Parts: sequence; structure tokens; C-alpha cells
Amino acid sequence: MVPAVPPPVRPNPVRAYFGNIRRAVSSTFEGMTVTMSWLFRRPSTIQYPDRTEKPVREMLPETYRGLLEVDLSRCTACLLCAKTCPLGCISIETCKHPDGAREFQTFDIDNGLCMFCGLCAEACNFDALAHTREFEASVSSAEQLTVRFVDRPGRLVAKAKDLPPRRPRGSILAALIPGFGRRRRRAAPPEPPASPAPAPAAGAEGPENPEGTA
Amino acid sequence: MTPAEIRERVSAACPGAVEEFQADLLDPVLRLRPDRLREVCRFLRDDPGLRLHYLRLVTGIDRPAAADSETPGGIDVVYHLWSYELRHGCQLRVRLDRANPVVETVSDLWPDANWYERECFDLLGVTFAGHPGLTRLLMPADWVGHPLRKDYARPERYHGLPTSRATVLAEGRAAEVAPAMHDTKAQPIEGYLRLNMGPHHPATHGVINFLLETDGEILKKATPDVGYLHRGIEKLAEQVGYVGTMPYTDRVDYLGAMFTNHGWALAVEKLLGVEVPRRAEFCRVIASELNRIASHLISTGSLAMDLGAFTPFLHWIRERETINDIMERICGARLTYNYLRFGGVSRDIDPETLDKIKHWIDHFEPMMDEFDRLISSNEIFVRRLAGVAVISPADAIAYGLVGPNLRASGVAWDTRRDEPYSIYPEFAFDVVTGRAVHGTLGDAYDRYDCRLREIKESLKILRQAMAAIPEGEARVKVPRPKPAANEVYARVEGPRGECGFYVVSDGTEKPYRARFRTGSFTAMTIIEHLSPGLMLADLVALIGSLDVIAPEIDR
Amino acid sequence: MNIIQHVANLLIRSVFHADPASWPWTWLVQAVVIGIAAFLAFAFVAIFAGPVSWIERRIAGRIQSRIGPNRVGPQGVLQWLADGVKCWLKEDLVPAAADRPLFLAAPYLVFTGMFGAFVVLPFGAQVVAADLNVGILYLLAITSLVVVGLLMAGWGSNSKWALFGGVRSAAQLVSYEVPSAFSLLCVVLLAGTLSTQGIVAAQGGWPWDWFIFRNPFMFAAFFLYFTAAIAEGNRTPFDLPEAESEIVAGYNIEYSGMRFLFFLFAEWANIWIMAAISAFAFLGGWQIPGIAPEQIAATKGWEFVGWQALSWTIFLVKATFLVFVVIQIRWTLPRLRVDQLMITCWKYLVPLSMLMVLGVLVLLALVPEGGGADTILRGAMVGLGLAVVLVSALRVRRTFRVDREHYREMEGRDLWYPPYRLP
Amino acid sequence: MGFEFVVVLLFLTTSAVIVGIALWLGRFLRPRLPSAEKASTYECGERPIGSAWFNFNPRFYLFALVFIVFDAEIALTYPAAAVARRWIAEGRAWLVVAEIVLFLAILVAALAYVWGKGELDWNRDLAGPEEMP
Repeated sequence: MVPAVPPPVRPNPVRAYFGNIRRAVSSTFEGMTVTMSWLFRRPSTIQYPDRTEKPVREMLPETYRGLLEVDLSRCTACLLCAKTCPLGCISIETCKHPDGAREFQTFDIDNGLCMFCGLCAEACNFDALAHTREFEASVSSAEQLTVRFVDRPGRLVAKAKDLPPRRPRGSILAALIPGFGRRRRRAAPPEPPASPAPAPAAGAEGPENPEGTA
Repeated sequence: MTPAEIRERVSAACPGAVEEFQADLLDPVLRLRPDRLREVCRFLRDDPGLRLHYLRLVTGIDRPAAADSETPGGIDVVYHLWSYELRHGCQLRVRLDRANPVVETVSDLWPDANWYERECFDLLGVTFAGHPGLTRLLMPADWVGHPLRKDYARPERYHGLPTSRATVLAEGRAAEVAPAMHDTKAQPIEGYLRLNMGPHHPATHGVINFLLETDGEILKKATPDVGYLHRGIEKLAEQVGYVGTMPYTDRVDYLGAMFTNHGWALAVEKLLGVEVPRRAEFCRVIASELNRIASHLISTGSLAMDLGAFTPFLHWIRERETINDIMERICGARLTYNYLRFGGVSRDIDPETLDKIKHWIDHFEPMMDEFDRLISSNEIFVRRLAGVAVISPADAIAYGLVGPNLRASGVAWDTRRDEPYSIYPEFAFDVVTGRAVHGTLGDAYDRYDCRLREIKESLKILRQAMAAIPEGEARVKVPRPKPAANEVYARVEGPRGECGFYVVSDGTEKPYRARFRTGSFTAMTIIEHLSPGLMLADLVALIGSLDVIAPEIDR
Repeated sequence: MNIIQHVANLLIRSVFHADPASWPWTWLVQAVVIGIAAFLAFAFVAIFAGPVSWIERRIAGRIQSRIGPNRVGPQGVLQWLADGVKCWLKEDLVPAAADRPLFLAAPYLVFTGMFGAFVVLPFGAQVVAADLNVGILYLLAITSLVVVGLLMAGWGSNSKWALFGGVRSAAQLVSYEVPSAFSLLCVVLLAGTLSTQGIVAAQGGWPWDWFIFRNPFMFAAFFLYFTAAIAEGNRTPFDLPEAESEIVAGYNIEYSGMRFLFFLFAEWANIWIMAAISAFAFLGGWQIPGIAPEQIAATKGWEFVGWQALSWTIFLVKATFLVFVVIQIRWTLPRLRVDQLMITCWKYLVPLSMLMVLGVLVLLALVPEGGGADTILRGAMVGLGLAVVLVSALRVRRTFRVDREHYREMEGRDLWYPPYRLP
Repeated sequence: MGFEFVVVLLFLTTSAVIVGIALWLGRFLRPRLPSAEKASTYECGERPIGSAWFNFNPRFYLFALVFIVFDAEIALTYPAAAVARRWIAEGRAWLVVAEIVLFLAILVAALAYVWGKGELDWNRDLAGPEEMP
């Protein structure tokens, strides 16, 4: 298991001397041919945020764990998510009406605390709480990091029996925070037709990019 | 040799030293009398039939007396020992008086115990008599209290800095505080230049401080000082429970989060006795091996960057980006994966992702040859690493080096093959060891070379796993974990070596004690030993070749 | 006749209608013309060192599969201006513990040492600020001024990392001056003069007239000189004085703003200077193929200007090509260790460059110029040069093609992206 | 030829003046907000331990001394090299070859001596400062 260390071999000094020169020259040459070849290869960076072919949000896979959003019309206030969260960044409060229905008081998610682990979204049985592909979350003060999902008083807690379809992911956050992550974008420089390769995914400038100025 | 047999031998050689043999635990423990610990340890290490040369872990566990219990409280110190040659191990435990916990040091028997004992002193207040420099390791020198004690209360402020988020938010912004600086107590060596390398130094791979004593370019000594990234994840695990700890394990090793995930899942699954579906095991292996490649890419690339070659690093970063994109598809995040669950994985891998992995491997394999031409065979690069900071096999074991660092010294030990877990026995791959291509066995180049060759082995495993992945469920539903009182040590082979989780459960939803054994922690201890006589630039190569990353040390 | 004197005389004759030989204010006009020339040279340094910094970053970007600065101005060409303005607006910090006079004076010395080299660089057939008869010696001497500046910066900062940088640069620059001096000695042997213009005049426009292809020893001497020059310019793989991963940034660690910029300025200008020296000493300088310098001197008017411009362009192209090679080397190689640096110099470059001097000397004595043996030697060396170019081109092509197929499968588009296409 | 050196002098002066002007103009543009933190010496974010003005290892001086010998010698060789072509053309090849070979021989001897003594190898054993003269 523990090998014996062989003694180091002392090479002939003259051969070593010229061997060093030879190897130094040849390995430098090899390295330079590699770096030279990169001058002819396509750079792999994208020019985030303003010169991408499409918004980075749309390049992300569906599974991406971005900012959390909750569709309150599907939320039964079972508090599973709040209990699962290791950090306690979800705070839910409901109050009871005299007529028996429950009403949301607060449904806040503190993005400053959230570590985007996805445990809460997994715990949600009704596909109400989910990650979006939104990731540009910078705001100008710590208070704004908390997203308050209860948009109007008197929003009733959903019943598990008849849930409306899930609203598209990201739409709730977008409605809640106008201009959130929707910065002005410049169109990507058009791909020159010189390359015979299949063109990149069509519709590079979608409706997301209304003021696409070159 | 089983733990019971080891116990027999110990009892025969040191009569009266073993107080109790806890055979009912998943990992049986020998409870020793504290005053006989050194004697037993020396026997275990030196006995030709035992040869436990590797001290895996030293853990302190605070066990205050329960209010309704008759048994007196105490502090346990648990030692995990292992023998690479004889492939057996045992756990030792001493129960110390809680008011005055003192035990003799074993740092002269196993050098890596030095830091473990300092950590234990720091976080639990256990005094190790005879320790050469028993000072706080992770917490600041003027910190009050020992955080891993069960009755520890966090102070409201430290040097005027609020310690909780609530206070910070309430006050609007943190008060103006003069930054706390590092004050060293060690006497300067006369005639040597003394300077700080780190925490803000490009080559320290995170925030680590080295106090250098140099004679011009040549080092007299480099003393590492860690704790800048200490987040108390072991303490957090006691508070957030088994499920909630999973995302925290991502933060232990941010380059190999899949392995810390895996280790944690293995430990808890062992405690619970959960079977993992086959497809989930394949998902785990595929994700793990991708992650291993990504981690090795960063490691080898940043070593090249530390030696002044910036380009290889960016090429590897580019390849790693593709892995990150794939990871994003697999588990939704690029760095903090939080992919594994008790009883499976959070999401199945879809066929399209498998296709992407295959294309990437096809592209990446020739890229490795290109990388060899660009940097690995470069004469300057070779000369910078060959023969530098040689670690002998015996030293590597004694200092508790693991993973590629250990294998580079010639010790062919891979947890995947030698202590199999998951479905690794089904795959054909080689355990790479150092081959002294350019210098001495166990030098910095060997460590680098081992990592590169390990990438190739990982590619082999990936190809096999993708060809053989079965249909089926990727997750079984496991109720909220609440394991009975027990102890387990589970380990996986991470990119920085053995990534072990020692979990003590007490029948609640939260672990009683969770202990993370990471490769970087022990790798750090050897730097001080190797540094005399190195040049300043060699130290950079040494740190880079050991592939230490700060959060793994500090946790 | 010096070009500056020439211009001054022209001015005096045409503007003041006086005879320069007897006019009492001739010296004043000459001084003003020199000042203007210096400013022109400075402008040249600025607009060359600046864009070189941009070019370097773009090339580094492509080598590293990224883009590089492309936002300031069209394709980022004004990046260097933005950097300059930014540095100008930065606070000028002097550490409290520093030796103030040394600290403040260091950038002057570094910059002056670099700038002084421009005086003797032969840009074109008649374009050189001062054609000193000791040109090469002057070059060796004036570039040593930079060492003093770096040492002052390192010592004056009273920072340990800066001290490391300063001491390293002193040991390094001083050592590498020996092989570079020996290599230039080979050139002097062949040219028979120390004047920079004389060295260019001793070569010709065609490659086989260049010193590098004169004989095998000169061929080797060129590479020895080039290596030593890279070391003297503190460039990777010899960038130890500012090794950021070892000694953070070396001698300039405590500098900020404009003072810091002058160090970088000098560094980038230095790349150009050493490329220029290699170009005029080994690669034929501004020599135009097919026309002798005397014929150029004999032309008049616009024809003269045209030839001058052409010669200038040829020189710039050669020097810029070498700048490109230096940049590429920088982004290919790792850095040496201090002891290896010294060993490379004293055990490899110094003995080898001495050998080259000896070889050149012996060949000079034995092989008469223009004879059959000389022609064969020159032809063989040009062939060797062509072979090197060809082999590297093929190697580059193969490296590229290995990746191409798989890249298309993975990314769904072609890998080919020519260097002139700027993303 | 005197004129040429005046040009050199004026060039050097001009460059120093340019640096001075650039720094002086910057005074009107740049902020000046001194603080003790900014004026402290950088040592990787920690408080510097002692001064950097320190006896540095003498290895560097050794190289400097070797360099001075070499550089002076090379400077003396240059004139000989400059006339080599002419002398060879004049048929006195042996003289110039002998002269330069002599110069080189002195240097080779020096280099061989230093090399043989192992002074070119970076002494990596830690000679304690107490052993230094």
C-alpha cells in the first residue's frame, strides 16, 4: 500500500543541459501553436446583459432556480414551504373571516435571506410556490429585497379542491415589480452569413426586445 | 479486522483501558479511560497487526446532563482511525468532565491531530495537555465562549459589530467599526523578514492568511491562519435539521457541492436505513463525476494561473461553464446544487441533458490533449512543479492527506473503489497514483498530474454510466427524517479527497452533532511542515497543488 | 545631416529668411524643433502604447476564448483613453510610511528611461531623432535607467511586497542585460558600426539581406536577444517583479492613479521598444526591398516623402509583428521562479550568446561577404525561417481542425471565426 | 555630433517635463481625501509587521557584482567589435579575432569560475543570519 520511493535518477549533465534547451524551445513552440489556433476560434463569451441574442433569462433551462414567486390563487396557506425553509425567509400570515373563509395578511419572501435551495418549491403540493428564471434581483435598498406577494387586501386563501391553472412563471413577479429585470437591451450584432453552420435558434429578437436598436 | 476484534486486541494489550464497547452503533465505538488514551493510541498505531496510521477525524461532542437524567454530563472526544494497509478502522471515545475537560494530546502520534485538537479546543473548550500550540483555530483569539457547546449563547455584538441580521436591519447600516486585524503572538525570528501573505492575496485560494518568515526569497516558515470563512455550518446543522442542512452542505465545498450533498445524504440514509432507487444512484454518479471534473478543472487551471499562465485557467473555466450549464439543467443551479435528497435526487436527468453531456465529452477529450500541449508539458511549468514540496507516502498518511494529494504520493486509495458506496463497483476505472514523471514521487507535479488523469477516469465512468442508466424512479418518498439515536460515519470520494460526515442522532428531527471531515482541512496542516526551505513562488505552487479551498477548511 | 537640424534650417530659411550658419537665433529654433520632435515622439508613444494595451487585451481575449474590451468607442479602441482618463481622476496616494522623495521620483525615472530609447530608434530612411555614433551603447545604458526607477519604487514604498518586486527587478534586469548586450555585439560585428542607422544600412530590404538570416549564429542570436529583451521588459515568462500571484503586484503595489499609469505606460512602450530594436538590428529595419538607401536619399519632394512613409510603414509592420509575438508569448507561458530566472540567464543565455559572438566573428573572418559560401548560408537560413513559419502554420491548422467537428456537434455552429472579425 | 547629444538631453528633459505636467494637471482633476487607512501600507489586508527596510538576502548583490564585471567588459568589447569588419577587410583578421577572443576568454574564465564554485545556483539551504558576515 505504501510504495517505496525510488531514488532520483541523476542524468548526464551535458545531455540534461541540451535537453533542457530542446524541451524549452519545443514546448514553447507547441504552446504557441495552441494559443495561435485560438485566434481562429469563436469566442465563447456572451455579452451580458445588452448584446445577447436573446435575454439571458430565456437561455436558462426551465429547471433554473431563480427568484421565488407564489401564485396566491393556488396557495392554500398550508405553511409547508415556510416550515421547510432552513432560513425562514418566507413569512405567511392569514386571518379568519367571520364567514369562515381565510384571507391572506402577508406572504413575503425575503430574497436577501433566500439561498435558492428549492426546498420550499419542492414542498409545495399545489404548484403555487415556484422558482422563476428571473435572476437580476438587484435593488437599491435592503427593504426592497423582500417581495410582498399580497397585492390587495381581502385576497382569499385558495381551496385545494378547485385550483385555477398556474399563471405563467415569471408573470407574477413581473406584474408585481414593474421593470424588474426588464432593462433596455441592444440587439446582438447580426451573425454574418459567412459561416456555413446551421443558424442559431431563430427568433433571436423576440417580443422581449421591442426597442432593439443596433 | 472488525471493531470487535480490535477491541479484543486492545483489551489484551492495555488491560483496563476500555471502559465500554458500544457495539450497537452503526459504527461501533470503544470508550476509553481518558488517562489511558495515549497508551491505547500508540498501541493502535504501532501494533503490526493494527497499523492504524491514519487519524481520520477528531470530534468533540458536548453532552450536558439532561434535566431528568441521573447520568452526569460530559464532553465526548471521538477519534476515527483507519488503516490503509489493513483496511480496517475503529472509533475511540473518551468522556471528559464537562467543567474541566482535559485529555492528553495525540498530535505527536498523528500530526493532523494538531489542528483537529485546536479546533476542538476552540469550539468546545477541551484542553489537550501537551499540545504544542493550543490556540483558537477558527474563532478570533478574543472570542468568548465555545460555540459548539449546547448551552452556548451567541453574543449580541462583537467589537461593536452586530452579530444578527435582525439587528443590522433594525439599525439601518452597520456601525463604523475599525476593521479587526490579525495580531500574531508568535515571537518573530530574529533576522528574518516577517510578512503576511493573505487574506487578500491572489494565490491563497480564498481568504487564508499565511504568516511568512522569509530570508529573501526563501521561506523559513509559513504559518497558516484560517477562520476567515468560518460560518459554523456544523452548528447550523444542529439547528436546521437533517433536511435543512442539505443546502448548507453546498457551501462547505463550493467547487464540489455534489459530494458534500452525497456524503450528507449517505450518512442520513444510513441512519434511516433508506434504499435508494437505481436510477437515482446513476443520476448521483453522473452528477458527481461531472462535478469532479469541474472541480479538477478549476484546481489545475488555477494552479497554472498561480504559476503565471492565465490562459489555461480561462480555457478550463470555459469547459467548466458547459458543465455548469448541464448542472443547471440537471438541478437548477450552477454552483450550490442541492441536488440530492434522502432516498434519491431532486430531479431526474432527462435524455436531452444526457445528449448534451455526451457531446461535451466528445468535445472535451481532444481538448485535454490540447491542454497538455499548452501547459502540462510546458518546460517552465514542469520545472516549477517537479521536485517541489515532495510529500512522502508515510507523511501523506500521517498528515491525513486524502484524495488526489494522497494518491499523488503513491498511496493507491480511492474511496470509490476501496470503501465502495453507491454503484461505483459497477464501473471500470483506474485509481490513478503519482508516477513521478518529471521529478520525485509525491511532488507538486504529481499532484497536478493525478488530477488531470482523474478527469480522464471520470470521463470513463461518465460514459459507462450514461450507457447503462436504467429506467425507473429517481426518488422514493421519505418521510421527514427522524432517525433513532445512533452514530454513523459516511464518506465519499470528493475532488479534494475523502469527504466524510460523522452524524450523531438523538431521535429528533435535528442531528445532535454533525461533523464534516474535509480534505482541505488536513491539507492545510502539512503546509507548515513543508514550508521551510521553499521559495516564495514554491509556496504558491504548493498551495495550488494541494488544492485547498477556504470554506472547506473553515466550514 | 540630422533630420531635426534639417527641419530647423528649412524653417530658418523659409520663415526667417536668414542663413542658419550665421543667424544668432539658430540654436533657439533648433531647441524648439527638438522640443516639438520630443512631443511628437511622446504623442507617438502615447498613441502606440495606448492602443498596444488595447490590442494586447483583445488578442489575449481571443487567445482565451473571450472578447476583450469592446465597449469604449468602436470595438473598444478608445479603451486606453478611458483608462488614462480614469487614472487621471484617481486620487494620488502616498503611503505614510514611504520614503516620499524616492516614491515620487520613481515614475519619472522609469518613464524617462523608456522614453530616452526613442531618440535613437531609426523609424525611417531619414527619420531618427539623433543618429548617435554610440547608438547601441546608448540604448543599453538608457534602458538601465528603468532599473533604477523600479528599485526606487520598490524600496521607497516601504512595503514588503514592493521591496520583493524592486529587488527582483534589479537582479533580473541587470542580469539579462549581459546576454542582450552579447547578442547585439553580434550585430555590431556584422554592421561594423554602433550607429542605429548604420546598422540598418548594413542590411538590405530582402530577407536574405537581413542580419537574422546571415548565418546560423545570427539566427540563434536573434532568439537569444529576443528572450533577453522580454526579460528586460518584465514580460511573462519573466514578469517576476510584478508577479501578481506571488508578490501581488510587485514594485508598483503602492502606486495609484497617474503615477501607477506611468509604470504601465512605460511597460507597454517598452514592449514596443524592444520589438523595434529587434526589428532594426536583426530584421532589416526600414529597408525597402529593391531600393537602396542612397537612392531614397537622392529623391526629392513628394517622392522623397513617399519613400520615407513606405520605409516608416515597413519598420512599423515588422516591429508590430514582434509586439504581437511578445503578446502571444505572454499569454502562453507560465512564469519562471527566481532561481530559474537567474539560471536561465547565467547558465544558458550568457554562455550561448558568447558562443554566438564567437561564431559570428569566426564566420566573419572566414566567409567573405558575397561569396558562394555566404550565399548558401543565407539561402539555408531563409529556408529555415520559412520552414519554421510553415510548420507552425500547419500545426495551428491541425490544432484547429481537431476541435472543429466536435464543436459543431456541441454548439450547433461553426468554430471558424477569423481574427479580423471583432465581436 | 555634439548636436545629437543635445537632442538626447532635450528629449530626456522633455519626457520628465511631460510626466511632471501630467501629474501637475491631475491635481486639478483628482480628489484628495486622505485617511489613515488609505495611507497605510498594503500587506494583504493585514496590519504590516514592522518596516520593509530590511537587510535583504545578499544573493542579489552577488549577481549585481558579477554583472558589473561582465558589463564593463562588454562595454570595452564594443569598440573592438565595431572596427572588426574594417580590420578584416584590411587583412588584419587575426588581430581582431584574437582581441575579441581574448575579451571573451576572460569572461568565459570568470563565468566558469563562478559556475564551478556553485555561485550561480541559488543557495537554497537556509544560511541563518548568524552565519552571515
